[in-house]
Amino acid sequence: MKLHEYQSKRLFAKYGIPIPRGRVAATASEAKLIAEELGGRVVVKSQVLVGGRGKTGGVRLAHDAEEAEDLATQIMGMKIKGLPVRKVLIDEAANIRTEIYLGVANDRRARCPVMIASAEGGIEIEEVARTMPEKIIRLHLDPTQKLRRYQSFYIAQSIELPRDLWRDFYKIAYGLYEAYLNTDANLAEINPLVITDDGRLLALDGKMVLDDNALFLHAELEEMRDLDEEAPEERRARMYGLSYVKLDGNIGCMVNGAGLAMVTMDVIKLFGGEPANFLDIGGGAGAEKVSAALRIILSDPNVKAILINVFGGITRCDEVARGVLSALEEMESNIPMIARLVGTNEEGGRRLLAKSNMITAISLADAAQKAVAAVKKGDAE
Amino acid sequence: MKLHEYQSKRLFAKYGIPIPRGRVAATASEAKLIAEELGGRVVVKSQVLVGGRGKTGGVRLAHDAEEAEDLATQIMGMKIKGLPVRKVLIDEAANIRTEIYLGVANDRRARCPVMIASAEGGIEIEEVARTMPEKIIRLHLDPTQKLRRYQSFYIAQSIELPRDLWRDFYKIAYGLYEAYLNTDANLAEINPLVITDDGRLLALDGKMVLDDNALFLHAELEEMRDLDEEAPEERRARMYGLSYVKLDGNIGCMVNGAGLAMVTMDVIKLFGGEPANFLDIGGGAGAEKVSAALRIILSDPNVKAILINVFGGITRCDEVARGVLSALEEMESNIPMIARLVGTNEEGGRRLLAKSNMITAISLADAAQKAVAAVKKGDAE
Amino acid sequence: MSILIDKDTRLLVQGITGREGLFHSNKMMNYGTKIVAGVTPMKGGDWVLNGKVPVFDTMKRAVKATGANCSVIFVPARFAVDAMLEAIDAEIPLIVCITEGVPIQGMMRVCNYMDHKTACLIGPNCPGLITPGECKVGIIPGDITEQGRVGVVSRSGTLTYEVLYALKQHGRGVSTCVGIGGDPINGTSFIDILGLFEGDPNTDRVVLIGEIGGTDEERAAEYISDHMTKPVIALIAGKTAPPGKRMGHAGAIIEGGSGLAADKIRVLKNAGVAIAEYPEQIPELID
Amino acid sequence: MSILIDKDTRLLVQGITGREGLFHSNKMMNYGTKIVAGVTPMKGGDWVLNGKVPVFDTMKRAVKATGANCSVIFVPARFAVDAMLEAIDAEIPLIVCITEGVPIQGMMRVCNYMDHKTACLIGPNCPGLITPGECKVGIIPGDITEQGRVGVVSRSGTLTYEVLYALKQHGRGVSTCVGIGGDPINGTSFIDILGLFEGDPNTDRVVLIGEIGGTDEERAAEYISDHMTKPVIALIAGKTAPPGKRMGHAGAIIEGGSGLAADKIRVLKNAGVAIAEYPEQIPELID
Repeated sequence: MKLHEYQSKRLFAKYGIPIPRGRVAATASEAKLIAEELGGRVVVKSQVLVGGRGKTGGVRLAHDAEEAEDLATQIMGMKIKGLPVRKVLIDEAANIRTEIYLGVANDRRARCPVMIASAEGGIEIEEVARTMPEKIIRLHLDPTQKLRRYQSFYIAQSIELPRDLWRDFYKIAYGLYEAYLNTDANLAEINPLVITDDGRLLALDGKMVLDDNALFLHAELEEMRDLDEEAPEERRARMYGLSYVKLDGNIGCMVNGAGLAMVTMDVIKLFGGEPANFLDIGGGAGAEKVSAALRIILSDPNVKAILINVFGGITRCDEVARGVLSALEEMESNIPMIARLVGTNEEGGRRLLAKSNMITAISLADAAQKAVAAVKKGDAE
Repeated sequence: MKLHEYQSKRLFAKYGIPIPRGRVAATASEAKLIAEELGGRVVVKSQVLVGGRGKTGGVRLAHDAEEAEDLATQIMGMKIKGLPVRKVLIDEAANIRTEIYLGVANDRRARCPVMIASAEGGIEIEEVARTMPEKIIRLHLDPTQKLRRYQSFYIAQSIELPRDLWRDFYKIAYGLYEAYLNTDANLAEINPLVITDDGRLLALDGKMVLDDNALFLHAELEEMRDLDEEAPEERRARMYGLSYVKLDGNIGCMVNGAGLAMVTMDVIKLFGGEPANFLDIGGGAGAEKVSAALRIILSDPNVKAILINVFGGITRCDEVARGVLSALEEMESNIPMIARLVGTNEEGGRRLLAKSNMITAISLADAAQKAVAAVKKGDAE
Repeated sequence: MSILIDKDTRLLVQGITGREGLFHSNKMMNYGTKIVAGVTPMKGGDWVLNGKVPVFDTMKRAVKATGANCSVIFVPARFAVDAMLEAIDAEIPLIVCITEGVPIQGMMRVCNYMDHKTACLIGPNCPGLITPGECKVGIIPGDITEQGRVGVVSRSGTLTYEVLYALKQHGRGVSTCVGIGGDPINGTSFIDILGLFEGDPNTDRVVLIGEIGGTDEERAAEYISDHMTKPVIALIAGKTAPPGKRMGHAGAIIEGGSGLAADKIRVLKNAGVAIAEYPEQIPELID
Repeated sequence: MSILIDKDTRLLVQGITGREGLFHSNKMMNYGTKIVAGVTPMKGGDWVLNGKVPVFDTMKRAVKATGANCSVIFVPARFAVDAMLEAIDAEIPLIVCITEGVPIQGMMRVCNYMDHKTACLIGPNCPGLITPGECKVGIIPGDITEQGRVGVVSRSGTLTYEVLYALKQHGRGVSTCVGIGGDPINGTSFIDILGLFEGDPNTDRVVLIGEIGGTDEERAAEYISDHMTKPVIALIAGKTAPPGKRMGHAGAIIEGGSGLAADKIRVLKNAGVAIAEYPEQIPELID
């Protein structure tokens, strides 16, 4: 679960990290009010869960409250990478001397957290990693210990931070690691962490990504979820415990298991088709879940054919068939469907689907080829 | 640093451990007031930093507030193992079904904390260890992790706690381990942890010993130190950074280094004498510290001879001599003194002491023999 | 005859009284696996699986009473970290965690704790292991594979079944199949299992089923080119997955340019590994 | 010629700019020890000891720049845990912590952390080591001992000096003397050092200086009777110490019947160790 900038920074502040004064606004007049309270120049920042807001004009400087109101109006009318802007953060403007990057992330390979820092802040760290890898400092951390002073000093020295800021930097790095640990984050980053022209460290922008699997430990954080920021079909999928990612193609896929679902997509592509989505119904899905999955696929207007690939283990093929039939009862559809059911109760599943107008396949390659052919046939007609 | 029962239990309560309602009183009338507030039967418990208060009449049951006042008066007039009772804890009386022991201590050998439990509560755990070692359950804990539920269940099962109390027991064991970790304790114990006759777990008595070396991390705990509970000479020694333990013999000892100080005592005993104290002036002690040390020894009326054994390393023998002379200027004394100074600036030290009326020795054995002889000579006169 | 599990495996099931635990315990027992104990806190003293298997409250008691040498975990995600730590503390040498959705930082703590110990952990979020004809630990359907000389190691679940099924269709049996799980942080990695297969006299060749995300396949490639004499065939899922999106498996997110299927396939090819485009190709590549 | 330290030891001093650190660094350098670096946070770039030794802000930098292979810690007690962890992280193979008064739970965390690593830690609260004529690390006075063939290992400070002095008075030199420190929880124990002496061709016999508290001497006795061929002479301090009272050393408290000097002496005698009643007896027992 991604947090908005304002949510991340609120958490940072809780852990003793200095952030600019500021508040979030849902309307332009609210934005004006906040700008008036803050006085002086403010930054109006769109709150959407994508990177690169600055480049698209989603972050603007206002010299006074009136300008802040204008800019808020403009920004809240925007869509950034497809996402409508519903909130803006009004922050007091800072005079920046230097921009630094500081983050904590999971290191899969080392199986522990890693603190990442760079003197090149303000741009995405992936960008720095690509163009100036030598500018990135990495330090593995012990997940059972708090950050030690010497660890922060090592980082501070490596990014050539002036020595008089080391102690403040320690507090910030310590707080960031605490924030990461205490929220079960996958990522906690300050970018940029700036040195202001009066020589203070300030977390100007921040981002946190939380581990969805750990949210049960943090009920208070689950409440921060912004439902508006999910595509409606992805939200529906999540509520049913389905794993769904919308893609640009036209062959809808319904598969049990993530690896098999990805291979199904790969095989569609291999035979000249384009998958419309990734969809994993998980292990042991019942008819209701299957039905919901099929309805989500059917609601995508791009879909020209549907491939159902189920390898029954815990999942029973007859349950899958029942779910498919129930969805088709609700939503009539002429879209060609190819079903390939193998494993537990495979006979029962086939028997049920025999009544419907479904193309069957014996292998995955066979199924994919039939799906691609069905799309071509549809296009030709 | 040992904490009083009432201090320990206050900490326990902070960590979610159920304790009886009650408060501490410094006067009998205060005790009566508290008993009235609590209503019903109360226990009047002397607050002194020694074990076995019960056996000496320092813990009594009162049936009403008047009796509580009477008992408080009696108990506050007592001395328990030499310590005057200055405070009593008035706790609501519990109806006890079973008494359990639960503690966390340092395991030196395993170099980690160990949780200790026994179904035989209410008596000192050392006593249980001696008489019923098979009744003691030990579980090593990871100092970087919190207590896990399965660990507490293992203990609960091992001491045959009824299963319906396991979840409550987990909370208590978890809280006790947190209390131990968060205060840098050497020992945190609940004894007895009782099951009341209505089936609840309750920490009836508690004891905590904190690590003096870690108190700098816990300013709020340092304030709990009860200065009245230290022998005045030990307190004075502590203030000077000296390590002093009063003993029953008559040969005072002043030595640099704990190991050497113990061997000095051993050698005195070997040659037929009895050490009056253990005293380590530490490494690199200056004249002022040495002077304070000697004055503490001289203030012990049992002392009939004094042995000064210094092996100079960081400690300089001339500094020691200067300290000795300055103490003797302040407190005149006819007690025979034997000095054995070796190592850094040994010549200078000897030269300074030559002016005083001091017996010198070349080796530790020699010095001890001379000290014993001096006492015998004094006794004969 | 196999790696990690065989007919002498004495299995303990953590969470045996739960719906999933009981269902799969039945399947494992029917397959011939020796299930010697179950553990569910507060249920100690019960007997399950037609009164054949005793349930204990704690791992220590269960291991002491039954001599279990392998544990499989079916507890809900919120209890899985505890279950793994308890199994490590009880000195179980092989721990298999089927549970999906374990918090990542919890796994970091488990791995950190394991570094002090000698236990081997498979999973979490994995289908478990099967040594056909001898023993099955986990949820791999028993009837889709048979005894043979191909070793299979996989980060996936049903995709593994698909491969086992394709092998069987072509008359190929399996020495042992190990599902190491699809989470970003897990216990045993590809190279651990490849090493075991390399040393197993009953394994002739190895099928490796990988997917996007992480660098496990890259490390496997390095290991294969340095240490493996037996042929390896690989299938990598996720060639069409768009970067930055999570494809079901918590491990299958492509982070900042690394972890791409194309990169993995390239290094595996360079290590002499034959690459299958889809499951049915694998038996062809073996022949 | 010795154990742990010799003329090739490249020493780094943590806390070199402090009063104690600087004082003893001078003594060590005058003795002939190669001091290659110092570390004091925020003092990086300075030079000390007549401009001969560079100071660094962090251990990693210092080790990288100078190739230090041994570190001695003189920082105040409140920074000692950090200093040890930093030295471990910098992969210093031999760490000697002189500092007294380190919190016990802090030491537990250090030991727990070390279990993952290969570093050897001597101390805390110890006088350090000396290999006469070659190298001294810590605060043992250089002039009270000379080169020879007796190995000395001790939990004490000045009592060690007393023994070294007594040996020298009787013409006995020392191969290496190791003070392992008097704290209840420390790094290296008696048996680690006994094993090194047993394997050292330049050590003929070993003097062990123990004291009340803990079970280190008992474990040493077991080790001696199982593994040592060289004669061992022991001196145990605290025969007259009353139980339950702390005798200066945090380790020297007698807990619940165990840790008594009499018990330690008995098991050591049973292991064939000669027991000295006081320091001057040791040279006699060696002859």
